[in-house]
Amino acid sequence: MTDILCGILVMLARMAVVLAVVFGLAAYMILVERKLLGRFQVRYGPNRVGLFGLLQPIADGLKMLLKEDIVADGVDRRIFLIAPAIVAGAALFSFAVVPFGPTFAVFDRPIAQVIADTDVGLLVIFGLSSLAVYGVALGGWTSDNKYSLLGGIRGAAQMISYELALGLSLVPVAMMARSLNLTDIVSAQATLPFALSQPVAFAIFVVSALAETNRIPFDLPEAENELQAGFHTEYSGMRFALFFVGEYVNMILLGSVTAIFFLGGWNGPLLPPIVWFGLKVLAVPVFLIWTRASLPRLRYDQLMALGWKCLVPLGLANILVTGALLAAGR
Amino acid sequence: MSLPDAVVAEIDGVIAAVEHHKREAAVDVMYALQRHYGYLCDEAMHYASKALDMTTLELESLATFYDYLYRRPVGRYVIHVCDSVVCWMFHQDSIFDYLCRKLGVPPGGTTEDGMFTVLPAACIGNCHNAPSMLINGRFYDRLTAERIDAVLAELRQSAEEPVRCK
Amino acid sequence: MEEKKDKTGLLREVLDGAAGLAGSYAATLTHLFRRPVTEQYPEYKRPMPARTRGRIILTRSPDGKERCVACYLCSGACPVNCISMQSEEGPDGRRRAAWFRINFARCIYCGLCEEACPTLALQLTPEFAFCKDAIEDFVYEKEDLLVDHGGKDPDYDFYAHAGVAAGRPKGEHIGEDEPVDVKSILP
Amino acid sequence: MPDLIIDGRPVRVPKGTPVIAAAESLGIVIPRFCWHPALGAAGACRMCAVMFLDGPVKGLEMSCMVPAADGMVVETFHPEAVTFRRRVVELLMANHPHDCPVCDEGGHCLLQDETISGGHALRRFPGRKRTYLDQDLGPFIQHEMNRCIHCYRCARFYQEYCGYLDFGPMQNANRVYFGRFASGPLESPFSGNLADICPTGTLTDKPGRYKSRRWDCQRAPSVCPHCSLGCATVALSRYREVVRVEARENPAVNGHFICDRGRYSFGYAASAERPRQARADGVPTSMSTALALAGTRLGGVVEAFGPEAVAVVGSARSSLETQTALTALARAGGWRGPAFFADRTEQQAVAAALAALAGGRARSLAEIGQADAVLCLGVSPLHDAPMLALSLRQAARAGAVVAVADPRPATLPLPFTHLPLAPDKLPGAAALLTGAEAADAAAIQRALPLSPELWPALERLAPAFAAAGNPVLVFAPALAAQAPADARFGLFPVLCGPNAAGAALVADADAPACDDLARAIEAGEVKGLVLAEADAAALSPRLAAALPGLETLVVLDHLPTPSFAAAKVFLPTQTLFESGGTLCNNEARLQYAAPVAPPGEPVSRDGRGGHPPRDYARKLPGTDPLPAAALCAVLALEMGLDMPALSFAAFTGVGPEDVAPEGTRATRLPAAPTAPAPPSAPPGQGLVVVRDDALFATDAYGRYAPLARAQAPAASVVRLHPDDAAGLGLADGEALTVTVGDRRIEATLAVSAAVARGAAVVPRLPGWAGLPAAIGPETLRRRQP
Repeated sequence: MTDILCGILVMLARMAVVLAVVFGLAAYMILVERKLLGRFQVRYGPNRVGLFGLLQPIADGLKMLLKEDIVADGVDRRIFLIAPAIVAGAALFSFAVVPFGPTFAVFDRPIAQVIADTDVGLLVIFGLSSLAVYGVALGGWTSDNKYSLLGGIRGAAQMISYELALGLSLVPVAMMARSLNLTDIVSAQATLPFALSQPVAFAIFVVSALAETNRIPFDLPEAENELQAGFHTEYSGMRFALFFVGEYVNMILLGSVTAIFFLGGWNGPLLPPIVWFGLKVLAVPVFLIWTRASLPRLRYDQLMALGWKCLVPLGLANILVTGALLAAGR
Repeated sequence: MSLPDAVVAEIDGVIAAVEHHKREAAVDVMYALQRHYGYLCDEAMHYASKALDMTTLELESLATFYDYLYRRPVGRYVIHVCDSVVCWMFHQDSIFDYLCRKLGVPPGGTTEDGMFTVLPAACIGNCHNAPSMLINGRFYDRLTAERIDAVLAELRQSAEEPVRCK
Repeated sequence: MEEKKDKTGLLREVLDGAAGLAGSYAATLTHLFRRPVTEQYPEYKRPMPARTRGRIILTRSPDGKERCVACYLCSGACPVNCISMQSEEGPDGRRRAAWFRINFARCIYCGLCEEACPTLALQLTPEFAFCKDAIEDFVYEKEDLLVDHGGKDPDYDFYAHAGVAAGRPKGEHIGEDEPVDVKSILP
Repeated sequence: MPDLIIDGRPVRVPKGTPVIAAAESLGIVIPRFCWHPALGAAGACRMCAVMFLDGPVKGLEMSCMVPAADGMVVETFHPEAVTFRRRVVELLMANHPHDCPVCDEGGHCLLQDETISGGHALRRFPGRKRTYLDQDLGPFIQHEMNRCIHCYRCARFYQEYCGYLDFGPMQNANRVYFGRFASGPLESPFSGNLADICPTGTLTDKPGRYKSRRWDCQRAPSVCPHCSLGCATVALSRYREVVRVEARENPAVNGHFICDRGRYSFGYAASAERPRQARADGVPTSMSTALALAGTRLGGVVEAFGPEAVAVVGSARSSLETQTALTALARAGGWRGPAFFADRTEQQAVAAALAALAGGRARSLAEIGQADAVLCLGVSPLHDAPMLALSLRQAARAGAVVAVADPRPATLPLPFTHLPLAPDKLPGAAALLTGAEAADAAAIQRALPLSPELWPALERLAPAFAAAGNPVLVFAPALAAQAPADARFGLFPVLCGPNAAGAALVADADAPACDDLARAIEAGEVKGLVLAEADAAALSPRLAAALPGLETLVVLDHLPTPSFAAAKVFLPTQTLFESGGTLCNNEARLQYAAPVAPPGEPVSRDGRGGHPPRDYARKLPGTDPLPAAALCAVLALEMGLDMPALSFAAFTGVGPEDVAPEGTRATRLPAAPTAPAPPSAPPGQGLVVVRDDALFATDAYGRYAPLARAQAPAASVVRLHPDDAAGLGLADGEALTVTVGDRRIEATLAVSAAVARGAAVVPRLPGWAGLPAAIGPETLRRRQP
């Protein structure tokens, strides 16, 4: 009984910690993005609220909370209200299987630094990240607005296209780790991160992941200058904030996943594992922001061509080569 | 100031000559009045207007149009110096300048003693005797500085006080 | 042979693309370490060029009188119809505005009114930040618009050229002859 | 009919048409300053130069001076012509002042158009500009000679077209000056047109000075309501105020011009005294309350005394819409009326005058200008219908014989014969001149034994009229019976109000007149009266006197008349400028005046500092008035009456959309009633009272227009023939006291041989309305100092 209670308490504590860290990170990721973008463009970025603009996320959050929640005429109200929650929720749920470090013991109780250490973690992440597109597609469709609809369709098409390449890029990882358990995958990289042993898979993964998170240069569902913010044109206030937070939570998720699959997780010399993990997780969003500052948006047909004509064949070829090498190595 | 009977009679005569077309006599009537007053003062214009059954504006159109009808006070002698082509060829410009200098007036001006007014004029039809000028209806031709001096002196001799509008 | 050529072409293309990507990443990276060019606006107000199109004023001629003759050209030129006025004859015989109104809430600062103004009365100034709490306060009347200087061209005086007898008799304007004497005896 | 080609387009025009007019018929407007369709060519401005490529004339020529001829090939945009015109503009601009911003012509200035469209922007000529001193030309025209380009349009219009000689050109060469001998008001009653025809800002409209630019005005075609001729006008309004009225071209009526009465009498619409608020028993109230009250009061009268106890009075100044609505209202209620005329005789006279027009005998103003003999019978053109004088002038210029048989002194800017005859002598004179045979001396002496001074004139005129091929009789309706049977004579009645013809068309043949209603009120048969845009005092003094006997007086009007003051219930109506409306002129021509000014107190006087409001939350002041026709409909609704209105087509046979630009002649004229008896000598001793209109402020609207009222002569004048004055022992210039009813009016006496014997000419003003038909020494008395 006590065990169960204790387990539940530990579980709740882990969830609380993860939620707080992820939300906090997401909020400050917004600030980091704005500051970094500013510096990439030779300007300051937000610097008015608090020292160096540090209170900006709080101000933004307050602002979003206080703004009027506009629900336009002609929308399907239920779906309209649910859509942003799907996006944010799917991203948050994924953190259930993300391990943040090796298992350690407190009072002899092994405490895994993961909420749910499942053997199909990779598939869970896949499944949940695919769900996010429902938020985009439904939000776009139910807004009763042609721009939103186009954005939603684009989002769905993009998601389907790049989900495939993403999956293909992870098959060699699973092959080499011989497990779908994320902790096992990390352990398999104790000596050499997959980023180095699987450079092609890593490249495909990074590109596909960019597309999955709808970030520049793949932000076609939003595409401000053609679609007026696309699927979330009609959203305002807290619901818009949910879309927004979802995007940044996704970025952190992407950082975690990249760290686990390709960057060797929490493995690293000298520093404690959690620090290594944190650094690797943060490196990815920083790279994404850098990309945003550097690259222009793709055209829609270019996006599709890149996915289907380049990444998918390349991923398949990579699997074949990896398989052949593994077979040869055995 | 009522007009002397002689002037009235002269005007009536001019008008009577063109009984049913009074307007025809307009210039002649104005000349008669100008001879009396020295120039066409407003009083003269109003008299002519009544005598001719024309509006003062119509008469003003005529009086200001024609060079020999004067709507401004002029001297006893109005010197019209021809400035047309032939006179120019015979150095009219120096003659005109000499006259103005001699009398101390600008073109169109009247000497202080009210004797002379100097005006340029379009051709006065005396080209064969160029350069030429016209004073109160008399030609003075083949002008030179000396001849002008002589003419002016002669006119000063015979000068009489011109009549003026009150 | 052709295949080979094609392959080199593809390789070159990939390499070129990668170089292009690297180039843009490098460019942004170098920007990261540059000093930002942003000016901190409320603390530092940059001096604006004299021809900046900001708030509109009505200037005065060198003799200190109103330049505006209420000719309706600015209101005619205004694409958003934010200028209205009524002309009248002032005590000195000059045409002037009985009232003159600009609705700055509607003004788009295009400067067409300034170009249309034949007397250089109406001028746009570099003052661009003037905020109000109530939108009605953006309706400026003549007294709000009128300043006591000549603005960009302080020397111009319309009534010195106009040729109408308003305060300055005929023939005394710049480049004018004396009035014709209708009764002149000169031919 | 020469055929020619202009800018590649063939055109056929009547012989004698100048090329500039031929081009205009194709829609090609050749630049011009001096040419004007009404004034013809002067060749003064050199602006209309075009290139003649082929035909009898070749080379660069002025298109106004060259009549169109067969085989001409004209190019208006030939480079040589364009260059020539550009240089002409540059020359004209060498002396033109730099004052467009303060010039009222700016925005509709021909010179400005040509200068800007021609691209002339910089003055290359380094010399000094010529200047002129200006004159004060009176209250209507502002003079600014610096702007003159010497096109001579003003002088040609003023002197040749109108025949007035107090304004014109002076000096010569580069100093030509257009003005008067000395400053002073222009004498011509058509002087306002100078502002229209001046192609630049030399002569501009003084009352509209500095009011607005053309582009800021709402403009709409209108019709002049200040006499019965119905001249076409354009009204310009800004900020809910009519600021200017201009002539509109109507080739069949006024041509290009209008008279000063029509141009400057518009002020009644925006006058401060105009009642804009409904009143109940003299207390301002809302429109709905007043309408409900009117309905209740009239309903009460109907209930107590029957529908016959309510009567309706309309007037000759209302639009046809109002008149038909009134008629329909009266019919629906079974009420008396509407009465449009003072008495039965006048009503019959107008109907008879219109009936006489049947059979194509009506003449338009334009046709009078082409007549070869015109007799004005009982009409003083300059005062009863000023534009008629301008048409007579055109006829006289072409050699027509003009005679005016009228008891009032007549002045006309043309050679004409005045026959000052008392009203009862007019039929005789008409018979002499319009008879089929030339009257001989004996007949003349028999017909007019007491006027030997007129015999020579009549002997001269009679054969001229007998020989005329296209004579016109202009007549007052009272003399409708004198319309000759001789079909040679065209007919042109001059009526008593802008829509008197409309009233005669609308009214039933047996409709009561005002005097009948007054009698009924005195007898207690009528207890309720509706006065729709009618002033009882001006229409019929007897009716005005009977008003206190009424239980209910409902007045619909927009003028502050005495009837408005007496109203129990007052309902404000809109003016012609606001509601628009159809007017039927003296020759039964129906013309539509479009609405131009929005209703409401002018912005200049709405109590908010003379400018538009900063907030638009409040209701606009003074917007209560409704069109009188609409008020009639609402009143019918209030009283539960079923009121079908007559349609426009009932009078013309066509719908309003098919109305010709010149207006449409009514096809349904009143059936010829019993012609009114010709005026006869009044019973008993005395002088026949003849009313005379002044140019300004004697018409129904002009009386309430401040600008027009300012032009009215300060003192009232009674005019008598010297013999009659001597008979009364009065001398010229004496101060008189005239007794009208129980009032005394101060006047001065003017004695003139141009007044008919036996007639006393008095001004047509409401105060004088109560005079009996004949007056004697007890009415005209020397004022005791």
